[in-house]
Amino acid sequence: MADVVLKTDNLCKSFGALKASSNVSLDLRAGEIHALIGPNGAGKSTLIKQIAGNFAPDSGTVELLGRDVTALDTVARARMGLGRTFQISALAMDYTVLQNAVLGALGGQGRVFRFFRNVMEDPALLEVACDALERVGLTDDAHRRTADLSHGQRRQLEVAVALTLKPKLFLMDEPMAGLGADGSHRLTGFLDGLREQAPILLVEHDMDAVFALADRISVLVYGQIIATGTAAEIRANAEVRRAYLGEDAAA
Amino acid sequence: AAAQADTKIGMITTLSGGGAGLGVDVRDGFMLAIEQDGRDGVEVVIEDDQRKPDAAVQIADRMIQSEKVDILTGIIWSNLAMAVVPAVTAQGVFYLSPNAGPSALAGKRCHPNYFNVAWQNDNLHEAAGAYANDAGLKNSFILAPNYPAGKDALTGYKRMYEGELSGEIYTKLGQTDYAAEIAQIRASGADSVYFFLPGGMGISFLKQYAGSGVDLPVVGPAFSFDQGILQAVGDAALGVKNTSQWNKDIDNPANAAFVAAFQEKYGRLPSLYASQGFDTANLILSALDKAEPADQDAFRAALKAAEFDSVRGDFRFGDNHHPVQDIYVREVIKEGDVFTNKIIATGLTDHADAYAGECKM
Amino acid sequence: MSLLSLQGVEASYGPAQALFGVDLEIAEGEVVALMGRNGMGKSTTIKTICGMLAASRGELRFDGHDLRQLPSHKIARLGIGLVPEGRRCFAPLTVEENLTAAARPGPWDFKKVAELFPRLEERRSQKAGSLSGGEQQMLTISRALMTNPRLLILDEATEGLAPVVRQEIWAAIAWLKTSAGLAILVVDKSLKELSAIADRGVILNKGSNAWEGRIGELPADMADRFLGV
Amino acid sequence: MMVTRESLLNWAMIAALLLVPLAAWSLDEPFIITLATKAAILALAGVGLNIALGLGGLISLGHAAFFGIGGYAMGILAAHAQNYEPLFEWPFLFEGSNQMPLIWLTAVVFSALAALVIGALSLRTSGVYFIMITLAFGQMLYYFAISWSAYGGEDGLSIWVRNEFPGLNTLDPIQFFAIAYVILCGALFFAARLARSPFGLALAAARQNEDRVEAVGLTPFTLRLTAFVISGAITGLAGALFADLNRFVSPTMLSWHTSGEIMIFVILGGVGRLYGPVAGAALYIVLEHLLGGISDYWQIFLGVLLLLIVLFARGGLIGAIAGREKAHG
Amino acid sequence: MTYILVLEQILNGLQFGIMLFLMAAGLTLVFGVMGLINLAHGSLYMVGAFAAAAVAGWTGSFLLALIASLAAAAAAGALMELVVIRRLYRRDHLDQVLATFALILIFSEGTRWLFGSFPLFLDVPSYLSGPVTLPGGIEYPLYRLAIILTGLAIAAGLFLLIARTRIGIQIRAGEADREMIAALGVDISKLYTLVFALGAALAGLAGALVGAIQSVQVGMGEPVLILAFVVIVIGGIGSIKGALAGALLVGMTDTLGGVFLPRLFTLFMEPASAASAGASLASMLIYILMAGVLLVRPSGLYGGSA
Ligand SMILES: Nc1ncnc2c1ncn2[C@@H]1O[C@H](COP(=O)(O)OP(=O)(O)OP(=O)(O)O)[C@@H](O)[C@H]1O
Ligand SMILES: Nc1ncnc2c1ncn2[C@@H]1O[C@H](COP(=O)(O)OP(=O)(O)OP(=O)(O)O)[C@@H](O)[C@H]1O
Ligand SMILES: [Mg+2]
Ligand SMILES: [Mg+2]
Repeated sequence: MADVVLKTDNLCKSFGALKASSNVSLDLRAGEIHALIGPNGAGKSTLIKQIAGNFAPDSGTVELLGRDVTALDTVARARMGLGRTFQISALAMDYTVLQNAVLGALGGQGRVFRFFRNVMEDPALLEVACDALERVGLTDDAHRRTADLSHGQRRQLEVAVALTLKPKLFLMDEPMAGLGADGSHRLTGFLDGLREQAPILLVEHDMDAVFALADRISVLVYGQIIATGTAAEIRANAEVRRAYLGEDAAA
Repeated sequence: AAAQADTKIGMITTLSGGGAGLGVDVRDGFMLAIEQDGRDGVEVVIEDDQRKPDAAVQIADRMIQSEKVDILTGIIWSNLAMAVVPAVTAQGVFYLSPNAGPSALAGKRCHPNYFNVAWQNDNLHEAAGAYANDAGLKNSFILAPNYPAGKDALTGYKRMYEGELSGEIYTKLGQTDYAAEIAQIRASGADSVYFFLPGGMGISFLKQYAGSGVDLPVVGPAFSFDQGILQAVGDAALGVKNTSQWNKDIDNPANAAFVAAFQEKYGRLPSLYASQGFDTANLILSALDKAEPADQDAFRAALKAAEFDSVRGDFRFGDNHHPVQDIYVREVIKEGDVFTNKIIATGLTDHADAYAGECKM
Repeated sequence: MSLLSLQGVEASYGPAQALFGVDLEIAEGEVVALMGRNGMGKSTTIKTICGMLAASRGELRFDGHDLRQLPSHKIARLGIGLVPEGRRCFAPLTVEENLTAAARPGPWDFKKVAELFPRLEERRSQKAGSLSGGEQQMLTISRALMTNPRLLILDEATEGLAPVVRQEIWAAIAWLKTSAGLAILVVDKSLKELSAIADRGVILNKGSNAWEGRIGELPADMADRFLGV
Repeated sequence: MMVTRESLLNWAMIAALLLVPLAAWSLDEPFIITLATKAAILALAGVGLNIALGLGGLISLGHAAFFGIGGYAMGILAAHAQNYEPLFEWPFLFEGSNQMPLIWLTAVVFSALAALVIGALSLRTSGVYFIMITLAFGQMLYYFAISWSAYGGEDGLSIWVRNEFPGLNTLDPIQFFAIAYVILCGALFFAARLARSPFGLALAAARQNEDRVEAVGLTPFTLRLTAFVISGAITGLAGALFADLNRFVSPTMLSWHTSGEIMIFVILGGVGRLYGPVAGAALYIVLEHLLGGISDYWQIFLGVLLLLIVLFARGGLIGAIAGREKAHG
Repeated sequence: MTYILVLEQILNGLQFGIMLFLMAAGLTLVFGVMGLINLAHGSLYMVGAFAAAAVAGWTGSFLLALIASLAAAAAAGALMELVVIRRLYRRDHLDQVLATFALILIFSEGTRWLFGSFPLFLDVPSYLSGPVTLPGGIEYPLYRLAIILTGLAIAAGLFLLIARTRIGIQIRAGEADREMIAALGVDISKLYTLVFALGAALAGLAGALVGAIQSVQVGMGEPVLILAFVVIVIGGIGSIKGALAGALLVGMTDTLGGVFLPRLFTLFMEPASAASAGASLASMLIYILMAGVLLVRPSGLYGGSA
């Protein structure tokens, strides 16, 4: 079996009477894209937040790269190599694209308490940042203000910032959301190549993308994983079709 | 021999914000005297200190450095005086205080060029303590705000007062609600209340006290019962005894003329502060008759002699350049529609202050 | 006569011009799809219609009223219901309060909306901010319906929804068209569903009209050029 | 670096702040020099606040605490030096000091310490709650100072003569101005470097999007706390100078009005503009000075003017003159 | 110390809390609903008190004076909103701070210009003056009881208005997303003017009610303003319930602290310095309380997310 980079064990999380995660156990292995799908409100984002460290689970554990990180905060997990994109773009909107990327590089390098050197002229940081922008295809936009970017470009920038951290795995919450057809295509192609570098836990409602990319798919319904398998297996699963895909999805 | 050269007097006082009433009165009293005198060659420049110590210090600097004033006056508040006076006198300029008399300036830090025309801060409180003895009060409840002037006030009262204390409270500076204190007074078994709560604090206290049903005699310094604020206290103040070195019914020609002229010019009764401003100006004018400020020793001697017609009647300076004077007890009455005071007794006679001994000059 | 009519509309965000002359007509009861790649001005067009962004040039009329003269809330009261991009439900309010805030008299009320989206009935007193994405989307559609509009504008209303829910929403839109007779302006990236439901498609490119017609008849090269499919 | 309108304006401003007192010196108008000194010192306080406020987005309404601590550092050291009463005798005998460098060091250290404590507690909150909790800490110190009778309480502490600086006559207005001016320039230089440093980049990013900063593995809290401490220390230094300018320190320096005023300089000049506090402090002082003579009710005019500036000169003075675009990097 | 005195002091704390609530209610409404930091709220309090004092002086009627305070403050508030505040909603808090600070200067000095530098007279009407005896033998001023009851009634009314009525819901929706609520057909500008005028009227009423037992003078609003901010921050911004809880907590802490701390200090200090040290600590107490509450609950007792 390939190396397991991320593993959750019996995660439970309730909001009042609502069980947003109940006994969720899943893993992410090196080199794969593991898609997490499920109806709206099934608890996907809640799960992602527990993995990233925004929410503490009520019970259960999260293991990252073989280490129990349940007690660590978001920052510590990020430092361990957890790269992340948000469901709603989280970027420094007043900054240029390049500044956002340099920020990522700075985080990766970790030496932030320097008060005198000019950060935008630091060759080591710039190299990492430009490299990441290059990979997502934003080189030409490096000096635009992030607030002026289109939605799709912001998504690309999020990935680029995550890349600067040289992450060991990615968490992506609906990266395709709001992208047009061409944007989705491009991103699909891009993520396809990314799995070599770091495996991805992908939450997505865009089934075209999910079926094209995922090595494995887990289906979360009412906080529980009801099925895990390859694209074909999931497509064929009657319960998944009923709860999530709908009848014409198999076509 | 009258001084011929121009004399410039700088007045730094509070003319804006909540405490402006006092500054306005001092200024109006002062200017009335200057105008009545009408001589050429005396120029007064007036500036608003906004009740901020740093503003006052800078205005003083400017008046000394740019306007080259010979004499400064006007400050209302002790903390501003403490900020300004030492620097002023250190630069060889005269300062005459028409209000504020902090103890340090009367004692250890007295200065030949500093004269206080009003009182040392403790004076009126001491008189109140003396009056309490005369009136047979044996168990006072005393309160004041928790700041230096407040502590001085209670210390001053206790210095003369011989009875027991049923309670001693320091309130928050600027406090507006006194229900808790009044409840404590009610429960304390006191036979009288002494309080020092200047400005709005006093108004609030008296109104609330009057509404509380507690019926003990109240004594205070003049500050809470002066012309400017009495109208705002209203009936609640009627009958209250307060101590003051001046009142409009002090019987001397200078005072009668002052009261009439002030009323005519400004359309209101003069206050304690106006009288102090008026006296300050007349003191300066009397000294100018004898010497120029540039001749420091002569001018100082002329000031010290204090040969002017004070509206208080007899007036002289002690060795520390603070007044030695009578302090009266007044009662709040209503004359027609107007609340005012009348003198009912003399609290202390020829009284100097307790810090004079510490002054080495 | 058309219900909504835009002619030569131009608009800018500060110094950056986003619309360079947009024309758009929607008749009573008609469903029109507004299409185009990311950043081509679809949402901007919608914002100018709703009065959230001032048009710098051109004509906007709804039912004979000149929209350029009216503030946002008056435009809405003429009968335009908006489901904005990015959901924008009132996060601190409950589901029910979100709907009450928008309600105006007419056939649509809480009961009828709850029939369309039963999930909202279950979440009735939950704060909108803690709803899942899909639930929020249902809420904003319902909220627009509660204003009882004559023209419903849906800007990416199926974004981030599960396929089943998406089907539900498309079904709901179809129902609104046929049974409720609403005019609808819809922006969405799913060409398949749009062509099934829309009477007409309008494609924007770089802030101006690039093509208009029945979606089924869109030439393949244009589809590639303007939509990237 | 590109020469923008803003940087030209900045140079003009800093030059004017130097030239005006020089001219006043040659014309023998010492008070103008004093005004300019005051402007420079208050601008310094503003530069300090601006690091927290403009760069870090931390709206502190409690910076008077640091300003006042700086002031009291001066007052206490100098008072003991004057009285010859030792400040403490253990571990070594210390009789206070009237040497500015030592006073400054004390002011910086103590205001930084205070900022560390206040910041560590306050930064658990955000937004308006942060504004108010910083105000609360400021008020605590204010009330403490009022009743701290050992050092004058509400009356404050008065020092007859200005403290000394080796090789200069600080009593000469122009020389004291020179000290304040040089320190201001130093602080501006430091703030400029800081804004472009790795720390500045991360700090400003935390202002714009906290989640993003966490996701790249940085802790917003530590960034902010560091900024708050730096900010407090600079404001504390300004406080020590201000007390020396007046030769006086009192609880007024700690009151929320003072916090408000420092904040007003920053806003008036333009939040996040490096030289904003310089423009703001200068304008405010000039207005106060010019309007004061007009009438007893001059504050009405001041109010109206301020109002017009906020409503119609967006981005503060510098924003209005140099344009809205902020220079980045 | 008898238990009667303790009870009486608790009542005093309650009453002081209610007074603070009257001031804080309007502030939290404007602050929470419109996201606006209005430093000039204290000026509206002052306007109310001055209007009441002026009308009471002319007519001698306290009731008319109260009505005048409501009307004058509401009018001043509406005017302020139309001319200045409305341009500030989209600005950040800092611009609001500066603009409303400027308004304080204008209002304060304007009032002084109109009414002079001396405090005005406003007194409790005879039918509300004097003490009443409560069960248990506590003598308590009738007027203060009236304030407690008025305050509680206003608290209940406001709570219902905001939580239950459609207008209240729309106001809160506007707070969350102003542009969106307008796009749904709600005239949010008018609503905001209304809310602002309502908040102002409450402040004005507070000024008049309190003015009768305090001094009506220029600048009277500022110390209360700070206290009101403390109250709403402790309670959680925008929450009427929070404002009430915060006000009572602050009122109790301040009153009881002021009474009991000096006594506590006498246990280990001599009386005069105990009185002074106790009073010093008491004056810091509410700020300590506020810092404490915020450290445990960073967005106040009833606040949502900050
Ligand atoms: N803070 C919270 N308080 C109460 N309920 C919450 C909270 N956060 C989420 N929920 C509820 O938990 C459930 C799971 O939410 P979550 O956001 O994880 O769904 P999701 O699977 O990501 O859905 P979507 O695909 O629509 O984004 C939802 O029903 C939501 O309403
Ligand atoms: N608030 C804004 N400020 C400045 N520019 C903006 C703003 N919103 C959009 N733009 C710009 O206006 C242009 C049109 O944007 P618009 O949002 O209308 O595109 P869209 O067609 O809706 O795209 P999408 O499919 O991504 O939603 C884009 O170039 C965008 O960058
Ligand atoms: Mg989600
Ligand atoms: Mg769009």
